[in-house]
Amino acid sequence: MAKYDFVIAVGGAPGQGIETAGKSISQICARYGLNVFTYTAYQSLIRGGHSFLTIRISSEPIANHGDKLDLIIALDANSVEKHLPHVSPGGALIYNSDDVRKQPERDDIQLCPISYKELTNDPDRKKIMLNVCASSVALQLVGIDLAVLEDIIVLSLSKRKGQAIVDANIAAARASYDYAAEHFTPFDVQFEKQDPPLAFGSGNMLMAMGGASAGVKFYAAYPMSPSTGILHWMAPNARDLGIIVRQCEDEISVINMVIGAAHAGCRAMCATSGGGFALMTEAIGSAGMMEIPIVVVNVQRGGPSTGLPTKTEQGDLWQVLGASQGDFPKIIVSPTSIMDGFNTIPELFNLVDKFQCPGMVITDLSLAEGHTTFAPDSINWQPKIERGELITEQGQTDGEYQRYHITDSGISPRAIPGTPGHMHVVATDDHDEDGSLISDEFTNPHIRRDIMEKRQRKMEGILEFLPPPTFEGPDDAEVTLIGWGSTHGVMSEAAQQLTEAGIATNHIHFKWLYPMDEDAINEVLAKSAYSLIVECNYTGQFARFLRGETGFKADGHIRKYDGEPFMPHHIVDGARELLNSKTDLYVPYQEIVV
Amino acid sequence: MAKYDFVIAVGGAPGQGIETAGKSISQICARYGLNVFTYTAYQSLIRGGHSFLTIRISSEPIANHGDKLDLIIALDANSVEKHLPHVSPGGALIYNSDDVRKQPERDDIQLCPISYKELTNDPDRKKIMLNVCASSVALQLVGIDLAVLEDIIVLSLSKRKGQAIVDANIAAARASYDYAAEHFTPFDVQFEKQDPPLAFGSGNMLMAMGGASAGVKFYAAYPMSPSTGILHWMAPNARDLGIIVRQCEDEISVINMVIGAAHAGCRAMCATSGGGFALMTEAIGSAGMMEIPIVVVNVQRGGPSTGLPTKTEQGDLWQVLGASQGDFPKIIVSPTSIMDGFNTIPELFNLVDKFQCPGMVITDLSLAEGHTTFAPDSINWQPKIERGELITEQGQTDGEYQRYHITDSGISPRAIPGTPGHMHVVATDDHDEDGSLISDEFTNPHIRRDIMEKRQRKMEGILEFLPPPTFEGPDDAEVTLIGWGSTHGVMSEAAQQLTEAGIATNHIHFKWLYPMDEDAINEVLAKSAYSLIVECNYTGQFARFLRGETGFKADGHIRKYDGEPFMPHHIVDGARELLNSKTDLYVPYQEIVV
Amino acid sequence: MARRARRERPIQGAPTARDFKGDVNPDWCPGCGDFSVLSALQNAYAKLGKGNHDHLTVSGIGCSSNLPGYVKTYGMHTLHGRALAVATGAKFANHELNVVVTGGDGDGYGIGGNHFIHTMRKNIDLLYIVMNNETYGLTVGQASPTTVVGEQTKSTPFGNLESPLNPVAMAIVAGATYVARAFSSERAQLSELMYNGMRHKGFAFIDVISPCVTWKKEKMKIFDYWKERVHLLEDHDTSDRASALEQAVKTGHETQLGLFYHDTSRAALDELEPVLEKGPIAHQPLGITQEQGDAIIQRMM
Amino acid sequence: MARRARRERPIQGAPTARDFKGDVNPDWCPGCGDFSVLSALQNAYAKLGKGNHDHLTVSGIGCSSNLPGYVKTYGMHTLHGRALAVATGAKFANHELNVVVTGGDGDGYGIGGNHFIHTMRKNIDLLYIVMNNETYGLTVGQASPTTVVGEQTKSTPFGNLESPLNPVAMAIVAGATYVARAFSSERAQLSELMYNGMRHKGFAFIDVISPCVTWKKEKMKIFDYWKERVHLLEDHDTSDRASALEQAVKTGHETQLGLFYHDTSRAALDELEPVLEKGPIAHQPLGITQEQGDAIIQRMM
Ligand SMILES: Cc1ncc(C[n+]2csc(CCOP(=O)(O)OP(=O)(O)O)c2C)c(N)n1
Ligand SMILES: Cc1ncc(C[n+]2csc(CCOP(=O)(O)OP(=O)(O)O)c2C)c(N)n1
Ligand code: SF4
Ligand code: SF4
Ligand SMILES: [Mg+2]
Ligand SMILES: [Mg+2]
Repeated sequence: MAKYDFVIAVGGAPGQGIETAGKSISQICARYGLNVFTYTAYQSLIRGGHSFLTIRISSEPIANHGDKLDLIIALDANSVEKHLPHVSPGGALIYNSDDVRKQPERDDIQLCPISYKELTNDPDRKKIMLNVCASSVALQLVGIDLAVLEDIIVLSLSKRKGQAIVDANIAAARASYDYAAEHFTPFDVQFEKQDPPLAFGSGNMLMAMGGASAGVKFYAAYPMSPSTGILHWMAPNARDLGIIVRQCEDEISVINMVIGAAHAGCRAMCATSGGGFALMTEAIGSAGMMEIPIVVVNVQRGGPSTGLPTKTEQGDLWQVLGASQGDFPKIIVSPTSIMDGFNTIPELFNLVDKFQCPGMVITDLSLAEGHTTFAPDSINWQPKIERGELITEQGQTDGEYQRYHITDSGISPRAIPGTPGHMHVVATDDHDEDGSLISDEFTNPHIRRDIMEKRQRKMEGILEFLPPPTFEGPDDAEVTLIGWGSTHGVMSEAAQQLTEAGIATNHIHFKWLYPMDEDAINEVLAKSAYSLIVECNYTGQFARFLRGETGFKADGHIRKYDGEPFMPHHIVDGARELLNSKTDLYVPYQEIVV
Repeated sequence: MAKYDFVIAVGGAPGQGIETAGKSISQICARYGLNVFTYTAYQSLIRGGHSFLTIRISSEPIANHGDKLDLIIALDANSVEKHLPHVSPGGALIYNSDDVRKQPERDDIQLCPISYKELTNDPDRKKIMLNVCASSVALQLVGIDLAVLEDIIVLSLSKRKGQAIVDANIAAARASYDYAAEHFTPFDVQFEKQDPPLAFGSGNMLMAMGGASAGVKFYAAYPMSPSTGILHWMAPNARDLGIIVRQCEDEISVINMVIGAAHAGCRAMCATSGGGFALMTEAIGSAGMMEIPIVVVNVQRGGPSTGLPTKTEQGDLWQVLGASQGDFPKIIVSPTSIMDGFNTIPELFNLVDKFQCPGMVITDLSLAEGHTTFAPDSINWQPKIERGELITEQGQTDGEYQRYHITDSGISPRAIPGTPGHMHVVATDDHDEDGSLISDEFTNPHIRRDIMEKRQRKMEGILEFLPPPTFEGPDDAEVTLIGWGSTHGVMSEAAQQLTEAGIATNHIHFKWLYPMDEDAINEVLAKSAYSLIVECNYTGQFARFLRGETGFKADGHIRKYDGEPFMPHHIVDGARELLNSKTDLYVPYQEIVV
Repeated sequence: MARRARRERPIQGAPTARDFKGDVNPDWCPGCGDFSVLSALQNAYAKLGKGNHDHLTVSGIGCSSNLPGYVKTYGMHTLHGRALAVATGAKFANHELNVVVTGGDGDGYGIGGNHFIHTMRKNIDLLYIVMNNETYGLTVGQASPTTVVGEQTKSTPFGNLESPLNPVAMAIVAGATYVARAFSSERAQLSELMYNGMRHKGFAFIDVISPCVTWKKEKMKIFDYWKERVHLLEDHDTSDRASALEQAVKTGHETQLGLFYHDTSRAALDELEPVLEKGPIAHQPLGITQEQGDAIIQRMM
Repeated sequence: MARRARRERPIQGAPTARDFKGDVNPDWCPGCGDFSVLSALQNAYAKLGKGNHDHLTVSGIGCSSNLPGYVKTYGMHTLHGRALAVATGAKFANHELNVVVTGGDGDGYGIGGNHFIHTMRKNIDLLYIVMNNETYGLTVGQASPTTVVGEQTKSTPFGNLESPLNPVAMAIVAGATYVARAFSSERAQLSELMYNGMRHKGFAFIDVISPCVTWKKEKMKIFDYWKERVHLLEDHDTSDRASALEQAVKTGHETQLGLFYHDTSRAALDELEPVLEKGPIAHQPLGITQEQGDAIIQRMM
């Protein structure tokens, strides 16, 4: 079978149906069994502004939105102007000729003007079907069957819009498809069906699904981009799956409700972005002190402060590391792909249940709002669920029960309210083994030390469960790329590109961020060649953290902080440049301005 | 003149007048021109519990509460039992014999029983003057003039209590003094008057005074131990000094009010402890983004969470480092003594005004609630005030004004609302030079990069103003102690003790914590011998941070996290033990349990 | 303070107030109003007739918020101001628990004000008892949102300039369905109000005048101060919201004690949640079935 | 959206609404109710007759909170929910500024609820305009604290279960001294209420029905929905608090427009602060005198 890697992008104003066009094209490809990865650049506006949706389609697995734009659909004149330079040589631009005063000029690509007026009989000329027309042309150019598009139109419109609208859309699709067949040259690349058909979803959806599979029964949220997708999945699925979903008055109530629900026996979770996370920090420490297992997701966006609500960044690492005062056990993890987002949630719940502490997931817009295809059977709906030492029935302990009993592991069996014979008070003030406040009895420094050490001993136990960073690529390399979380896909591909270009490159990637096992990590880092830490923030938050925990100092850094995610070539170019220069920092130039 | 270093401690239940006794003794010594440093161990209780006040008095400057307890005043039976073992050999214990069933037994100290019944004619036997009786005995033993005590009684009681009470107290003081002269042996050490008389105050008071001297005109607070002392100084002084003091509904409103006041042209400040600081973090980032200069003080207490409200710790460093999402300019400083607390505030205000960013002071209970003497003329009431590039009048700029004008220094002149001709909007969303939201115009990644770099360039400018860590002691040493903030005094003394004991020791101390100038700091750290980082928290927050910023890895660590501050011998013992062992961590045992 | 011996024996027969005595003795100042609130609560718990383990007592931080340590039920001593949010989560996780929230005026009306309003708006099935001493007791006596105008405190040495909040009127407007005011010295009435508040399905709120004898200028005379000012709310139809509001707004120097408002018509939020029909979610099996999963995937294709 | 040319010329003669047009054009959806609120505000600013630089417009985060960018005054676009706190600080720093706070229902009644109550209780001299669209517009249409029961939104796909808050009644109870409700389509009334609210010394609050045409099921029909429901508050004595409250509580499916309550007897907090007698603290010389310092030291000896 032919191998191909093709990128279609759709540009236009919000409200022009970019998302619909993108979803249709992606879904069609998914049904064809093709691998899809999408990324949307947009603004924090409801109307106005400009959106640009990149759909990368490949016969092979992919995990980023790629380097090139083979075919651009420009839904408005602004997009024609903006994106004409972005079409890769040999590519094509589809646009509405009714709209464009000056015909676009480029010799090295195929220009595909279509006339909305001629292709539809939309009396109001509202151009509401323009996305359908343009998608049809695009699909024709890459050899997709019109029938599949029709199916999708029927499926997505029928319920809501009624037959007349469906018919009009299908007619417009047909006319456009035929028009393309007649007037334009198809691409050399022609998509072929593969097996099996794939499903398609976003990082937010998959984290929510991961939560459901892990047994989350209480989900609370206050809307905040780019984490809101999790709420928007949980809310409609709540009744079916028996999950209580609460929208709260603010993020402080969100996390405190989650703590209450977790203490009363539920697996409970919440998600937010940087600003909401800041408001949650005090309570994260309280979960550490009361030893209540919770999961908090921070989907990073461009910072600081309100920042860039619709843009990506890995800029909250130190906020998550420093969440709340004092030292307390905690686990921080950063999923390395959209699919990993699914698996991370049950993995983390098992750990926080075992070690009775808060768990934090730090991810970002590029994964959470990015979409990908996946094989339906790659989802394990029934992951292992381990709730740790839980007391839910009388008689599980004999005699006196002490909630914070001092043990070698630091783990004290946890009784759930409602269980006879195990009454106790959990407190955010420091406390004795039985939960009574240390301040209530002369603030004994010895008791304090014992209980602090008990809590912190859990961190040693946690370490045993956290795998070291992954190592991929040749042992014997010229360059080592080091990254964390969401950039795994784009870094992998960059490493491969560099290797193919003769610069043998390997790749070390961190998913579990805290606690860090210095020796185990240094063992992996010892395999580094000329090492470059790649991250999406200004100050090198991960590089500084990693150095603090392990002493490792990278040879150079590739950092991006303009809001747009890395493309593979940004990293490839950076590695080349740094290899040949005396500087140790490369900041890629963002070519595609949306 | 004779040199001496003497420690008096007072133990009892809250309500027995420990604070009054302590204050009287301290004030008398201050008037004698002696150096005093006090530390009080107490609980988060209003009544009940047990307080223990340590008053170290010396002819030489001192900056911690010392290692020994020469004379203990036990105001209740519980204190006798608790503290009998704590009296240093050759010392003395004063207690109320009416109260004690079993006479305390120790051969190596002087036992000084007094009978409240006999010394006073308090008909109700409420023992409200017991503190006065015991203090008088104590002062007699160290050679202080009774007249001075009488002065203090008159001064502190007359206004509130009326003549009869004053007379009764003075009578009790005289009777006790005479009784002591007759029955007990005076100490070899006899206090002598020195010049000049000294003033006496706490770290909180001195930080508040520093604020007033720096020109703070707006102070907001929500009460939280151990920072409340600043509010309690500001509130009664407000009208005199023209400061608006507001108690707010919560810490979130505190900091947001401070931001509003600062933007409108005031020097504005607030203080809190760890939990309140957590709630403030979101707004700290907003000050970074809007480029509004503010000063926030975090007086650390024992954590995590509500933790130990009346105990000390250096456990919030990572919280302060990680306050708020994303990267933004900020300055973090940790005063190294009570007096340094005064100077730090105007220093920091000049920096944040110049660089238009948030400044954070991280200190702790041991300094904030510790009291010390100081020479009245050591206070510079009129420190240099530099407000940076401020526009307060029309015509200061010609033509178009851009609030976030991109400059080489990253500093953009700041117009104060009310100034004609310079209208602009400051925003927590990222914005263009003129303040308009980037999201409002296609989220241009190039503009974003430029404005981000503009902001962050300020960090380079800040670095030039921050002195490197101090280096004290012999260049050629066997041991180097490294610390930060409040532990300067105790570490200095430990270094001296070690040196005197034949282990030449020097001492590197950090006041300015962020940003860190890697090269300048490494130059100082290069002078290290066998290096020990001393800090008051569990995970070695400073050690990990320092390693991340500079690569420096210490040879060993001395850490305390039981709530009580270091005493010099804790560090001395730790250094000895670590020098002779293979481990790299020493956690001192807290002998005095209160 | 001194801890008493731990008693783990289950309640024999009908519970008594003694069965709800906690393992730790209160560390409140002698004479503090909170002692009476505690004993009234122990009585009310006993009267309700359930086992200790069926109750969850939740508080924030403050003198008053130390209460959960002094009753023998499950307890949570959470963050300053956050008790209502934590309690809401616990209630949703296990709506069979009797969840009682206790705290102070600073905790509930100051830093916790937003949760206060919204928990009432949502009519969460809790009993909320505020020990209103018109001061921040634990932090040694600053003004609170209920401190009267002119009062000198540590934070207002020249007299408080801010008008106090009217918690009862706020509660009625915000949507609480059981709203009362009590005085700690009127312990029988208080206990009865608590008992009925626990039985009420929906948000029950009792603002209890619980004097602080340490930071109030009048010290122990504070009780006399209040005794002169309180009188019973009489001839009042508790189902009439307008009249309840009228009575509540009137409160100035005089304070009425009793039940202002009782609305039995509005369902508590947990009663409206179909998800809870199968019983507490804390008792449901974890995870989802393969069929449910397959259906989700189907919608993604 | 497209930025307009910057105009720095000072206002000539009496200001007009045009003088208060900002440098940036609103990015609201065509038809959004907020446009009318903006133009009513520009009118009110003009009518007040001060220079642009004498006003400070402060907001939080939300569609409605973008407003300060669209008026030509000093502006602060602060954090979500925190505008009232920031504005209070600014007002104390310079009480000669006319400080107007604008925002949405989520911003003000949701996350900002605690500042809302307490700023009113303290009677801070601000005008607070809430563009109440009963939804979280900017985050694409979840339920807000004013969303009605049963409404389907992104966060309540099966219908909202929570009762909405009554902002006008809350304001009256919490201590606001000028309380009104308006409808963005009734622009003249709205502008008049704003103008009088700015002149009122104390906390002035206007809850403005400002429909969202994008996330409300009825889309553009939302205006018809409201037009059917609103009517003017008539024959009402605005100085009578009890009657104002009675009117406010009545609000159900029908909504009354106009000034509910106006209390001119209570001083604004800045008027009570002796420290401000010398003029704005932002204009005072920094630091303290040597004499003041010496006196402080004296007390420490
Ligand atoms: C976030 C936070 N801010 C401040 C504090 C300090 N604090 C502890 S108790 C308290 C006030 C208590 O007042 P109230 O709730 O009325 O209880 P009372 O002591 O009067 O019973 C405060 C401000 C805290 N623990 N946490
Ligand atoms: C701390 C925090 N939480 C959440 C958000 C996300 N957020 C932005 S606007 C908004 C709601 C806006 O609703 P409203 O105030 O009613 O304004 P509208 O858009 O409806 O005018 C939210 C939740 C945020 N910016 N900050
Ligand atoms: S300080 Fe006041 S509220 Fe606190 S325990 Fe003492 S009397 Fe009660
Ligand atoms: S989403 Fe709604 S509130 Fe926001 S601008 Fe559009 S119409 Fe207005
Ligand atoms: Mg109180
Ligand atoms: Mg809204």
